[in-house]
Amino acid sequence: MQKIYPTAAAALDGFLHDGMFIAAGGFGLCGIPELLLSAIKDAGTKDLTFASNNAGVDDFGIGILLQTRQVKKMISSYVGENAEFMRQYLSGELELEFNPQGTLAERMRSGGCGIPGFYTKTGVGTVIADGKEHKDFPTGPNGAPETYIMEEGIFADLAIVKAWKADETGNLMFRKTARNFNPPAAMCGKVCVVEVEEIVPVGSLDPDAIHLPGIYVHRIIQGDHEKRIEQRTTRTRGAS
Amino acid sequence: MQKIYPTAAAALDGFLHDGMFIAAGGFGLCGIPELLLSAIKDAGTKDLTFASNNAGVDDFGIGILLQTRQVKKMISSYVGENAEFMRQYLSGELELEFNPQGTLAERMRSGGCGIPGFYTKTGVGTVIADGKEHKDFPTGPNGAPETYIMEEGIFADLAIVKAWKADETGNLMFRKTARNFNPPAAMCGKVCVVEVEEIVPVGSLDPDAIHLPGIYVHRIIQGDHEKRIEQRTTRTRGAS
Amino acid sequence: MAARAAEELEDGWYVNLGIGIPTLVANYVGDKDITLQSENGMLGMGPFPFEGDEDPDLINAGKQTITEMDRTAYFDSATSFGMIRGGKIAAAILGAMEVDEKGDLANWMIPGKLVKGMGGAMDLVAGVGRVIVVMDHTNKHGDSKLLKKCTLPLTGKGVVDRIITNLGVLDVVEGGLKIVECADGVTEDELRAATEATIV
Amino acid sequence: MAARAAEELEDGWYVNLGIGIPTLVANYVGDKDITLQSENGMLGMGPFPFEGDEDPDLINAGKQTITEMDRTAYFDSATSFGMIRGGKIAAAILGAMEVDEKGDLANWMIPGKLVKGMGGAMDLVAGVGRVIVVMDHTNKHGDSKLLKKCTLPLTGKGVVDRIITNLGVLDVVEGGLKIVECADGVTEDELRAATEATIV
Repeated sequence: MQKIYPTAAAALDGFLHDGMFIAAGGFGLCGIPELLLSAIKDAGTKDLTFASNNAGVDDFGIGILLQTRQVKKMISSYVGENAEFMRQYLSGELELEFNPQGTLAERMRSGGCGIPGFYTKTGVGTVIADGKEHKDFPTGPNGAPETYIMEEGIFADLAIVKAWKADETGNLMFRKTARNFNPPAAMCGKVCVVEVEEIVPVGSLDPDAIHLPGIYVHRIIQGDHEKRIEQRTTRTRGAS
Repeated sequence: MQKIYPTAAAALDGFLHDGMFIAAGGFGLCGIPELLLSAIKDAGTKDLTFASNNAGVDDFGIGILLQTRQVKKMISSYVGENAEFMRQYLSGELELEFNPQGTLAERMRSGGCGIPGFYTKTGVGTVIADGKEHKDFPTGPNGAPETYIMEEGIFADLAIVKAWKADETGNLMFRKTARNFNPPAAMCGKVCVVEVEEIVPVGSLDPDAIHLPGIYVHRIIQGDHEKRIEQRTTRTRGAS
Repeated sequence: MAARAAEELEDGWYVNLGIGIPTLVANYVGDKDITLQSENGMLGMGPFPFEGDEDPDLINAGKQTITEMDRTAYFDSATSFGMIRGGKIAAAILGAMEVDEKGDLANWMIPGKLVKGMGGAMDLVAGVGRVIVVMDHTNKHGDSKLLKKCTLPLTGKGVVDRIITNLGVLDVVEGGLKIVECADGVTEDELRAATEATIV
Repeated sequence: MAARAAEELEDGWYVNLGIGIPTLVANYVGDKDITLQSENGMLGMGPFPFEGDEDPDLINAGKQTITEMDRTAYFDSATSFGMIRGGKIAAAILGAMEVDEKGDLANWMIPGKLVKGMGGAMDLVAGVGRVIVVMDHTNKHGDSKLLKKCTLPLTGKGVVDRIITNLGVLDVVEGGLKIVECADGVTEDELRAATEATIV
């Protein structure tokens, strides 16, 4: 069972079709599947729906697919950093479904775990709750009822994910806060393609330190990542 | 903020009361909080409800609390290895709520994640579904409806957990299959007490390799563990 | 039966094997790249350890001491059953007390007898891609275990895809069971005679 | 305001700080053992890195480069919001556009203006143990931001516990807001005059 592919294009071959639903990992520009997004741009696949916490910036991340008008709809929690996004959204060319960030993460994990719906307090009494099923549970002090809304699991056609290391069987490790949405996104894809900085021989990773087992991973590519920094904040040496 | 306690009794002090609900980690006799269970026996706390995948054996694990009649109810998926358990259950002294194993694990994780209810296919059409809310979701081929049942999150008064290593802030690592129910159990406790084989200085654990962050851990003890093997199966050296 | 069941597994699959005969399937996978899940929190389950190498922190779902492999990954029970419920496990091979022509499966309790619990069986049959049952075609009284309708409490409803018995292989299809093949030396008439379920 | 807000935090707490003034609270915690969560998947957030030490894989929820500490643990977004939704975070200190006397909070959108999204704000206010709002008491036109009823789309309903402004500290209680203290040099009358919400 060979999971390693030579290029992003090869790894996506057969998995792309117009109108499909893609779940993408990453938070801001951190831990995004930049090589796979670039390959989707080159493939020209249209009318895409993305579940992704953010929409990239104009020339990086999902932003590059907005430039080429390949995106029909975004399911995101925050899309502020992208002028082309805002233009298309305000002109009605692009659909946007806002999800609270934790709801989006849990919807991905739920879909991947075979859970089509779950209840959360997040968004109760806000526009997010409009049209959603409400239900009381006795979770308050002394069993007092509290109101929750139902959110649905996300079941995507494809998950695209960025990890740090993979072994040849697809066991993955992430690095620092670049883990973020990558594991839940990987879980909710019918198939999952992963780009990594390094592919290591099977047996090189500590079985107790694997963040996402290879069962979730169908194809892997290794590549060079730009890993752009969105907000470079520093302190001066010598300062506390 | 001092989380380290000298003994199991000290770590449980103030957390125990008759009639309470305890979530316990472990699978079979693997990764069970044996020292904390022993301290609960010594404390004599009565009418306990346990959410725990198994019930131990007669003289180890939760079994020792059955001998002393401290347990009122078990929520478990499999309780086969315990004669005293069966005696009390068949005589009506002990309540038993069977949960499918994955439902039990997810109920613990859900409670810990503020999710009071979720839908699952597990148990649909069986006795497990009796009296539970049924709901259809369009998850079948071409959006065909499929039937799910609602299961509720577990919110326990106390979680007792066995880990391998803890740092002084309660960041935990587990070892091999002794991880099992320990993380979800830890999550669903209002408070969580952990017994470990080793407490290491803060900074000794790789931040990318921590299985359960210290936020879930209120008190820690270090102790010597028997770690009993339930089914010792081996092959002969030289055999394939 | 175990050898025949092993033929069901495809290269690259992640598979869960139940206790009993299904466990033996691992011995017959040959060159195929099969990764075994142990639902207590492990992918890449290896064989029993050599004597003296038993590790109390390394057991399978039957609580037996086992070993790890190069590809092994550990995870918690919620994650483990997340991948089961989420359909990531390609197939489960399980034993059964009864199967019926609608694919209902009973393998966890007999009313009036000691009930130990369903463990992970209900999650597996509801979640995995393909449920393959391996069992004797008849019970010790000679009665068929492939029924028109299960009499015992169910583990899952309409969950079985294929049944492998000592007499042959049958698929659950619209309207009943379909004979896929007869075991060596078994005629189709013998297989039909030993089957209470409708054969289509 | 940041210094006053820091007084709200208790030794041993795990805390989430919003963007803007709340971020500054970290500078005033003194000897208290406070662990900061960054909801993109980190507990134990450290200060900005020294120039040249920026790591693109290490950012906070505001997408700023940061550092780790001895106690740091990383996890995925589902786990991160699991601990938020599950009430494991003792307190969140957040900015606001409007708060009302029932504890409703609006801090994510102004109709007709560019909407960037709620990010993790709705999850935080619904989930954490204690929601502390830090904001100016009035807007630039001098109108109170502590209202009888929020006019902007809500981030959460009945979620605010305490409000810290440049004029004082108020708690959300049965029937309205209760003055806890006035800022240095501010009289209770001045604070009342600047507050539209019912003060009880």
